[in-house]
Amino acid sequence: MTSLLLQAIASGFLMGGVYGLMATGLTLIFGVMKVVNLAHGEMMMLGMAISYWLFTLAGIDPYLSIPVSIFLLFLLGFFIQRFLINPILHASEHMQILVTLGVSLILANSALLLWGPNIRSVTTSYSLETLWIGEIVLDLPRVVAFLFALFFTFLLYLLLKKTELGKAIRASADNPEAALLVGIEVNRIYPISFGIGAACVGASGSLIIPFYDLTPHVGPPFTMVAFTIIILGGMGSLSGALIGGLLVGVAESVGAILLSSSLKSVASTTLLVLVLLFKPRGLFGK
Amino acid sequence: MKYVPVLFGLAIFLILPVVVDSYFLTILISIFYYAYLSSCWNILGGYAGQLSLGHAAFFGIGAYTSSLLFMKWQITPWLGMWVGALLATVFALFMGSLSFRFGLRGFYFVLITWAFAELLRLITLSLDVLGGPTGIYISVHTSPWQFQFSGRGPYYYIILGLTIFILIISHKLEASKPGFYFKAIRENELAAEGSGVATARYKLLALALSAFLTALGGTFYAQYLKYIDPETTLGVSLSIEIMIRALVGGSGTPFGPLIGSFILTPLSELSRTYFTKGGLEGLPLIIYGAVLIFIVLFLPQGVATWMKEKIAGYKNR
Amino acid sequence: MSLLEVHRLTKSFGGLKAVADVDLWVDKGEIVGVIGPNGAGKTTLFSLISGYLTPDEGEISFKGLSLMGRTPHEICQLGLARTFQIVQPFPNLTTFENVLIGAFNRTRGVPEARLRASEILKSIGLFEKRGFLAKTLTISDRKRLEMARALATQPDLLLLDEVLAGLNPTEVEWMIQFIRKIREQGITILIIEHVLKAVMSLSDRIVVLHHGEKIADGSPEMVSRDKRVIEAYLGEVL
Amino acid sequence: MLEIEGIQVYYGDLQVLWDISLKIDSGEIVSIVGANGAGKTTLLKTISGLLHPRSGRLRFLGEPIENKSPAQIVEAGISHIPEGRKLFTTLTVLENLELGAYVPKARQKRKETLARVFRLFPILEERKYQIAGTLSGGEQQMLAIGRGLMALPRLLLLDEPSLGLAPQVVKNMFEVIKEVNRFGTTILLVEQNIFHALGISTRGYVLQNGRIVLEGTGAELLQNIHVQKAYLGL
Repeated sequence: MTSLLLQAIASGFLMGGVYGLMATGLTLIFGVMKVVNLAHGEMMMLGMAISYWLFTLAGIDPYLSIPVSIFLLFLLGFFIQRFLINPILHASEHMQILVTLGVSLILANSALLLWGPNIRSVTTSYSLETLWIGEIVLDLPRVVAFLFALFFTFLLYLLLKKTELGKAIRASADNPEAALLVGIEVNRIYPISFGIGAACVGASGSLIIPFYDLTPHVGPPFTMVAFTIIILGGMGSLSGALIGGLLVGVAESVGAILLSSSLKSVASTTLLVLVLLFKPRGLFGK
Repeated sequence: MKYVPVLFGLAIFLILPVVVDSYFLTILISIFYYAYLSSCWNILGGYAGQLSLGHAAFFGIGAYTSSLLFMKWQITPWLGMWVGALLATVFALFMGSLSFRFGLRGFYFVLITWAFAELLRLITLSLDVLGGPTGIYISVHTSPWQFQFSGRGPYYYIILGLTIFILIISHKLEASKPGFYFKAIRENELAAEGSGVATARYKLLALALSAFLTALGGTFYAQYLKYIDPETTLGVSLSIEIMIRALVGGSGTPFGPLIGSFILTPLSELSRTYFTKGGLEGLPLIIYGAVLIFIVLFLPQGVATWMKEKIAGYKNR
Repeated sequence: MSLLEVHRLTKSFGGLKAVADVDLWVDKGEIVGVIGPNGAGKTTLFSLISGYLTPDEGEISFKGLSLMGRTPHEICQLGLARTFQIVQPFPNLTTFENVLIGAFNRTRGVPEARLRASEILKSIGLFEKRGFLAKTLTISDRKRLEMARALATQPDLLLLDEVLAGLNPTEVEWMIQFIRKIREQGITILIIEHVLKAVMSLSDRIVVLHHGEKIADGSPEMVSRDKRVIEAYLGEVL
Repeated sequence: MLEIEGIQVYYGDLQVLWDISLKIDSGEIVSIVGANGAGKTTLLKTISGLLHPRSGRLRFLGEPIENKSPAQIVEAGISHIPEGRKLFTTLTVLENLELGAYVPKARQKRKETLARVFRLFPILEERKYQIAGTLSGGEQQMLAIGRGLMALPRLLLLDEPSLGLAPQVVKNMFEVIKEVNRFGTTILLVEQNIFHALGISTRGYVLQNGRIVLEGTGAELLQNIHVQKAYLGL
């Protein structure tokens, strides 16, 4: 039992890294413009789909298609903000929720329309490789995904911390009026931030395609997990998203072995309910 | 005088089943069925302004309760529907008192309603007593006493009746103290509280009323189709179907959901018939997504209000 | 016993004392003005009294009943209404409906509430605009609406938070007369105001807050000669 | 340097400024005093491009600026230090200052300007890696001024720099303002603390209910009994 538990913790931790990257995208979008993106899971699905199709049609290794995912999702996020979110940025929260819900419907069902409801997966030469660490066995693709996710999160951290653009993004998130007064064109920062947020989730999608099945309706659970994470970590907090990601990853996989496997999703949904009720301002919030 | 057009419309809809074919009648039933559910949602989401993405939960509780009572103990759905409605109300009050107690509003409320409905779906999926993923087939004992009829006509009149019933409720609500209090909460909760509105209590009231009525719709659906499963009765897509009609037609207006259903239901029924046959699965929901975005960006008050303004503008000219 | 009694009220936000150890009482029939420079804690004081904020320390009682732990709507039902500095209408409801919602507070039944709402709208001069959506009203009408809604709840004590701000001189004069009139109807008034001239002429008594503390409490003449008050407003005299 | 001619400014349908005209010459410290709600902050927001006048003209160094964006106005040489400081409270002191020099012209000289700001406010150099939100009130105000100076402004708009500061710190603050002015930055100062403000100003304007009701040299206005009236409403 202990080794089973350790096993679950380890693989949950690995998935948690990817969750962290995915949730970082969501928390960035929220932090900068206070918009909740209900289409986040569908963007994850798109990232998976891009890598799947590049692999299936052109034989490109999923890890090599990550930049394509990042680029395409950035563009998608950029234009969604520019044309759909920006006009209602200062309108009621309801309207933003409905627009991103609309986007999620369009994305998921376009996928359904274009390539049907089938479950699709990528099998690479390394798909079944494993690593042994003591008693624990780890799937190689999950380890790689974890490392890549940490790497991308770190890159994002550098971008926000060290570059002019990153500082301008953080300044706009912190205090939009002050940002205007120092000469930052906040309205140009918003679509870029949305693009970056979408790129994060796109990369996450590419990272999990070697071991996670793609269907058009794979999105909503991811959206739910992403919101659980960022509410837990504190809406808008980047470090909170990473820590929250790891926590939720572990909680989910431990929950799955404690409950029967058919109740696996129950664990993460219950977690969302509990987080909403007891920690709506996050673990570190007041 | 002002009731003449209403009565005229009513007369048409009473006669229609006699003259239309079965396919057309199916669509009419769908229209009123969604109009009814959406009007139920409208009490909470439209009047009280608490956006729920989890109405499938109340619907599903209604459908499952009456069906299980019928299948396991042969209790007629005419009775079971009230049990279901009560259970849905209890569930709503449980969910609502938790979320309002913890001050969840706006987006957080959307999430928690979604999560609660999702929990119910997942639990239903995994419990064999509830039929698991295959759902429940309701055996046929065609008898009005068992809420089962031959032909679609009776179902049509039942759902028409329910729709008229909820329209009357909405209409009464509009001019009553609870109705005004709901609207006050929607418009400005802070000011409502300061004007003596017990906001938490009235939000619960709206939620309970909405859940109770939605659950009745669940029983109707179960008896009409004689088959229920977790995906179609508890899934988030049903919640979206319910919500979107009110939003398109005009949430917070008595006729908004009805108008929304008249626009969207034929659209989705027709596209489901033709597109799905042509392998274009997903297209109806793409159209929904686009309509949702279009409405929010260009007609945020919904079609009903837009029409009202147009007509008023025309009269003033 | 005074109508409203506030004893040693304290409220801090992140280490900063917004209201510090304030004692205050309002007798039935009085008009009491609360003044003080920006950030003196006036609006915080109102939010504490009306139940929107919970005090860290101190005690508030109204008609001899403790207000501690009561929600804003309960306090409103007891007969203590407030207006907001930034007006808080129900934007997509009509002027009439806005006031009607207030009028339900201490009336039974819709007809009675409608009657009351109409009366108040007539007395405050908004009856002609009863069908307008609140969001389409001008600022000065919105200020009146805010006041009409508060009055419709049939308060014994009315807290007015800067109802004169943003009005032109004629409107200010009208509003002052109106406030006098409602006092004559037996409603006690506690008013925050920045237009000092107005509040000085209107109030029986003035309470001055500065950095959350009460620095003066007395007749308008007394307060306006107080050195600490002048310094609070104009800075240290060089 | 700055010429304002008959501007009318609205918030939605509410007119806040009526027909304001004023002039600031290079090297001056000009104060705008008046009670709360008189429209002082609105005037500054209009100059810095956060609001646009419905009519009237604004010229800076001869160029019309009434239709420019805040970024263009910063670039043109006007820095606005808003009321309540509006720091980036989750960023470090250094990052706040660097962002002050965000516009291209200032960005090139960021290093030199930073050294100058640190000479003026040594405390900011000591605290440069500290999160801005954790500074004391006085230090935050210094940082706000420092951030404004990083843009290399010709004209600095200061909104209530003494707000919420202890009396001793207020004195310091006004010394700093004089110092900044001595280094060649023109200053438009909005203050509630009129004795201090008019004490260091070359000229001043009294704003009441959105209109200019008085103008004169600092000393003249200090003497003027009307000023006290406008304040206390006696």
